[in-house]
Amino acid sequence: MREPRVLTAAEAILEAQDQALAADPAVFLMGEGAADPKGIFGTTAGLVDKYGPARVMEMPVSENGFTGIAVGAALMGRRPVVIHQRVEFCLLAMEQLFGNAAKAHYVSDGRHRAPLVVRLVAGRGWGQGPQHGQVLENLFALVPGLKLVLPAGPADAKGMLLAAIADDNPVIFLEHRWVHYVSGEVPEAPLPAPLDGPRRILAGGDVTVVAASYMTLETRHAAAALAAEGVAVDLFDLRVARPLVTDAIQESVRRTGRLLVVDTGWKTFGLGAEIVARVTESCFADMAAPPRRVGLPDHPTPSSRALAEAYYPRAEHVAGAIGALVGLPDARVAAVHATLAAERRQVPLDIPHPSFKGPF
Amino acid sequence: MREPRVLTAAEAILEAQDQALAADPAVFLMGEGAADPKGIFGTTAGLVDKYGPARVMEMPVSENGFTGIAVGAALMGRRPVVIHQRVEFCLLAMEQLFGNAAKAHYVSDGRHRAPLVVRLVAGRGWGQGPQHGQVLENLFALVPGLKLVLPAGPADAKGMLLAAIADDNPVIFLEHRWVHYVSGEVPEAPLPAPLDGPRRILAGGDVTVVAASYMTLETRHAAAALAAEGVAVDLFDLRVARPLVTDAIQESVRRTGRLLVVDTGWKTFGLGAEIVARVTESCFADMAAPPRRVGLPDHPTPSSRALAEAYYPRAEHVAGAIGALVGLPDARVAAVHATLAAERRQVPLDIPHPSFKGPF
Amino acid sequence: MNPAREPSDQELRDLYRAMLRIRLIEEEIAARYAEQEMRCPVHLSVGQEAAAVGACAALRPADQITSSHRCHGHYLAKGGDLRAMLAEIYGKAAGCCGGRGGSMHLFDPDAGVLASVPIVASSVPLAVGAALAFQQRAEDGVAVAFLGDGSLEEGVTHESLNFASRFHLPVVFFVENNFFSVYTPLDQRQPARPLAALAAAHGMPALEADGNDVLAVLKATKEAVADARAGAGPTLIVAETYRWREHCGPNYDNDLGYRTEDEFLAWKARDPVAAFAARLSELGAMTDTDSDAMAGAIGAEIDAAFGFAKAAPFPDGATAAERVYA
Amino acid sequence: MNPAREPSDQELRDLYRAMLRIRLIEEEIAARYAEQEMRCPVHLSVGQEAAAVGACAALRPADQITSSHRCHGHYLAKGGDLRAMLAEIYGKAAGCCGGRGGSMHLFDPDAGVLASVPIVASSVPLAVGAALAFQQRAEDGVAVAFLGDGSLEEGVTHESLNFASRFHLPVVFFVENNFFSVYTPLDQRQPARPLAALAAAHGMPALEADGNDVLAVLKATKEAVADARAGAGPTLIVAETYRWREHCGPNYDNDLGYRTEDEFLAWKARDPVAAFAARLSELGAMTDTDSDAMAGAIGAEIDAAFGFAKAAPFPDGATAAERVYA
Ligand SMILES: Cc1ncc(C[n+]2csc(CCOP(=O)(O)OP(=O)(O)O)c2C)c(N)n1
Ligand SMILES: Cc1ncc(C[n+]2csc(CCOP(=O)(O)OP(=O)(O)O)c2C)c(N)n1
Ligand SMILES: [Mg+2]
Ligand SMILES: [Mg+2]
Repeated sequence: MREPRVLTAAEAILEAQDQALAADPAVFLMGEGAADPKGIFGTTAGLVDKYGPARVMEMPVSENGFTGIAVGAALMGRRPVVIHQRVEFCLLAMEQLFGNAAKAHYVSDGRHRAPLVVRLVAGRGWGQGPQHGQVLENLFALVPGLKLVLPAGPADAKGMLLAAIADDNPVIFLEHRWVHYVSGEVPEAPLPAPLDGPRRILAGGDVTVVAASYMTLETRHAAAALAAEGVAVDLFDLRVARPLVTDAIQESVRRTGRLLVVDTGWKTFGLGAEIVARVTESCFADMAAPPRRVGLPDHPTPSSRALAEAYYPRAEHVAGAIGALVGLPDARVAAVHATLAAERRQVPLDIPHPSFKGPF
Repeated sequence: MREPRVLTAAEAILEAQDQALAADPAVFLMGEGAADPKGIFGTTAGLVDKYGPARVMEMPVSENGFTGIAVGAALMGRRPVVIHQRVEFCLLAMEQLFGNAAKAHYVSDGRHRAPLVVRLVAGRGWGQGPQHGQVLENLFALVPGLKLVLPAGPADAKGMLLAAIADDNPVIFLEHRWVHYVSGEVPEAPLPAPLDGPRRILAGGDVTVVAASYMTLETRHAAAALAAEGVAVDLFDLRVARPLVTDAIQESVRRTGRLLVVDTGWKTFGLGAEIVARVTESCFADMAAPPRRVGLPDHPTPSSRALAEAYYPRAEHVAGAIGALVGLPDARVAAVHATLAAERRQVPLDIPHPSFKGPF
Repeated sequence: MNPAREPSDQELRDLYRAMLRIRLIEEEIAARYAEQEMRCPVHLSVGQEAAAVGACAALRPADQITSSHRCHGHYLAKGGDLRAMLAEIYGKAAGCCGGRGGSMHLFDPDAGVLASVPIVASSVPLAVGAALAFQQRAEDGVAVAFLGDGSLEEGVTHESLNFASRFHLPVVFFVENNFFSVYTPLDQRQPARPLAALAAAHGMPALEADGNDVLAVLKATKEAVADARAGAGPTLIVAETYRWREHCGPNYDNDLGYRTEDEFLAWKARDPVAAFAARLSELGAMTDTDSDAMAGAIGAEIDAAFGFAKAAPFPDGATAAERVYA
Repeated sequence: MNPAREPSDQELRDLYRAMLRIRLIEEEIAARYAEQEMRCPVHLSVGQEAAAVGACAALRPADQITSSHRCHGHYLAKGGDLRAMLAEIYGKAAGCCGGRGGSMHLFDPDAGVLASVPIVASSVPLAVGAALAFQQRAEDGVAVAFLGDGSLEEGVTHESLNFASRFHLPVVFFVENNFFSVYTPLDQRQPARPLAALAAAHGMPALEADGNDVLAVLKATKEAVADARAGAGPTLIVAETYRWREHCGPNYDNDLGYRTEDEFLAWKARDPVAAFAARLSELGAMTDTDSDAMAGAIGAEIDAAFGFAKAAPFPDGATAAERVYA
């Protein structure tokens, strides 16, 4: 029997770009650090040696400019992959993204295409703080014409990145830094994973839970702990936040009568708001309990780990929300909470993985 | 008896700035066109003559730069009012707004204040198209630390702008171009209107409707027409989208059991999503019908009036949504729809007011 | 046009014809705007024709240009389709954008008008991106970004200049300095210094050309384009010219007081179209019969194009939601 | 310091002391970083002390500076509180930001450190805004924006330069050119031309100063500050210097291969602190006893400050949601 081929998501992203560069001469990378010795947390490591600096382009510190340049090249049929080491750097490029990239196809009545990928790495780690620690997934979901992809593990990180590069639309590929560390089986072949919406990753009849990006992992832990208490979660990994496809979620809620959405952004005006609203509008009659959301509280990301601990929800909080939703008795919720919290305490709360040595 | 003092919202905004400039030497205006002969649709007309170019500052075409400069001045205790003739121009300044303005108070542990107002005028008129016709209210509601104010008429336009200028936080003051034309009674005295959240503008027991900005006016028409059919709407003007205060709305929904949210942005990921989610989470047990939203469909703003007509919901669509929500028989909904549509047809669909002569 | 030699009489007449055509088209838009059927903003370039025509005459069909809100002249000079332009302004399905963009989004993929964007300077990086595409494909195409004096204040313009210079891209930044951004004069927005200093800041050569002299513009652009095609990188061209009519709309607006009537009249006396006609007749390159015939033919073309645009059907409202994604 | 005259011996020793203090503080951070108690990024400025100290020595307490991710040196040179800085890096409630910002957000309102912002060039307009506030209040304060060579690529820097120049604001743009943005050398990011050309592009004077020579930096900054205070508007100062340690973190990273060991050693040989010590002893302005005493006193101060920061309590998690709005 063949050994499973295990990669981290960071390695999977590297492999996807390597294969895309090899397969299509129109593909090229642009990023501050894309060609430097650290290669965007290793996700572009070695590519400049293999493909040269014209295809793995090191960028000046000019996010708005090179995003617009990427859009212009894309309109000419090139396939740029723009990379930002932090989501926040892309705030400088909103006009190009929301204006030119998102609208080129529409305003040209379908004649222009902007096959552009924007990789955004969401910072979390040691004290990244207010301006290096935001995910802002809701921001990138706002505008029609953009796609927003949120990989939660290595297989999707590779497959969805390949699909994003092959897509004729501008795609925001939002990588949570802590997802980079997750490992799992990844096929070697360059198989795109369709950008077609949520995937059920656990089947269960008690409650429908939709999770996004890194929080899919925390939620999976929560669901596993709850399974021991007899709670069966129908768990979806959101994967694609725009265009937002909720049919499978609605079908599930019609069965379970209960909905929880867990995302990595602020709860207020977050992805969860739209999912809750849409599902409630269409499944109201089948719902047995009010929907719920788990998200970040309404304040900036604090740097100090003492404050960050209060900021980031974890598996135990997700489990608490699910427990409340299905009416699990308090004592059993408390037991699950305790188990999960104890597990989590084995690694400090501000690091994603034992291999992590800070600060990123 | 005294005649009521009637102003348009544009005039009310002018008066608010005039009074703020007169009252506080720290207040100054910055905008492309702030000191030009047209004065930002008349809303700054004459102020440069009265207060001089150092307080009514004409700007280079550098939105990100002068927003950051305004933030810097605000940190030093000045009270800048930054003005953009179109919401889209502010997309260039997102980093300064989301980064420095929104977070200065938080990250300084309360020591910094950024008393800054950003006036954004949302374009609608003749064929403003994809990059001059967006409201993007949801975008400016996303980030904790900013306030987002949406005046729907002249009294609030004046009072809330005065309050925004007096506020020690960065406030986005989003003026829908079609609200500028609305006239109503406005007190002469410089009385701030508190930025404290939604206001009930009609009392009724059948359905709770929350409307924002210009759509408050369309909704008021709809409610009036429905009143003739015996439907009593509890209508809220949202006024402040962040911080979002929904207590009064929740209290209302607990009575009416029904909720509709009407805003000027895209329905998907719009303001309505958060309001629906929040109210449903807290009032589920009292709700008699699924909540609803009226918003823009998921595509960019088309320029041609033939396409724009299909894009913008109007009073008749709002009435249709309310009718469906309260279970008004189809024939009576149709009658209301017909009345409203006939009224609306007296003015072309792409102009806000008979005085409008295009293109803005 | 071959960069090495002087234009022939025929080429001179073609330059004149191209300017006259833009002038007459925009004057006709102005005349008909009050009918309130062109329900979108229009930013006329009357007075600035020499810049658009001179620059585009240095280009090949496959070269790409980008423009701004004030794009009619560039679009037409580069060979954009007149009927598609007017239909667009009338909001019709036959418009170059299917009625979705209006006058500020003119583009014509076949003619090399890559995009026009109404956000100031937003199309400047698009031109650099087009140049990058040419370079990556090892083609000898050139991109020209048309930008106004106001665009020079936008950070993205500087980022674009830096990038183009760093990567030696085949792009020409063609600045039409008409001394105003809307109603605000240049000296209220920028310090006093030659605009060409911006080129030096980004390590590229600058050329200055009289923006009302089509031959001067042509000459400068030919030089810049030849360099770009030869792999020598970008050039910044500054051409001074003047907008005659109001910033947006069909009228004159000197009554607003943001510029003096004298200044306006001095520029009007340097009408690029009339001056070039006079020069050609002096040179014996064009007779009155030639120019009358041109005006007649252009007039007929314009009448037909307006007829087409007005009669063309509106897009079906039901299609408004289509083509958001490819 | 009076701009008109040469520094006294005492002032020279103070300059040395300020540099040595920054050096020792940052070396101590580097030494202790591996304890994993400072759980936030640190961008050390070891090697660049002369720039921070020379520039800030030209300023008054009420003058304002802004800085970037690499802000320790600027913060300390301008008089920021060391204990509040270390507590911030340790994530403690006594930090200058109450633990909310970490090392990249250092500020000290009392000392005139208006803000540090970790988004490249994002604090540049803040300094211009501070200068605008001085101008509006008719005060003679001056603002200094510290920026790196990488910041010059950001559009907002150009917008800030244009604005400052147009409005004759009392601001100095102090560029520390350390030749790298993270691991990317300047010539991969910008075309070859003197950085001072950027000043000319925005109609302001440029000054160049050896960034490893505290007196050269002081002299240039005094001149720029005097102009600014006198209402003559902004100046761009370019000071070449070198970062010794890795871009972010406590280690050396020449092994990454993005720069040569030779280049590093050549710069290290020009150590601004050691060179200035040698000069002062040559001049007879400082004895070994003086410098030993200084190092001793600074060492004690640093030990005490680390002791304070480590012992200080963490902020209460329950306060994380407070002070979002004023
Ligand atoms: C980013 C942005 N800011 C402001 C505007 C408003 N605006 C439209 S045209 C214009 C003038 C630009 O001046 P210039 O670039 O010189 O072009 P001109 O109109 O003179 O042709 C301005 C400021 C805009 N469209 N985009
Ligand atoms: C807008 C933005 N883009 C990218 C980064 C990532 N980044 C952090 S520091 C840095 C280097 C900036 O170089 P420079 O301005 O020369 O400062 P130095 O680090 O050399 O002191 C970069 C690119 C950032 N923080 N902000
Ligand atoms: Mg102009
Ligand atoms: Mg540097």
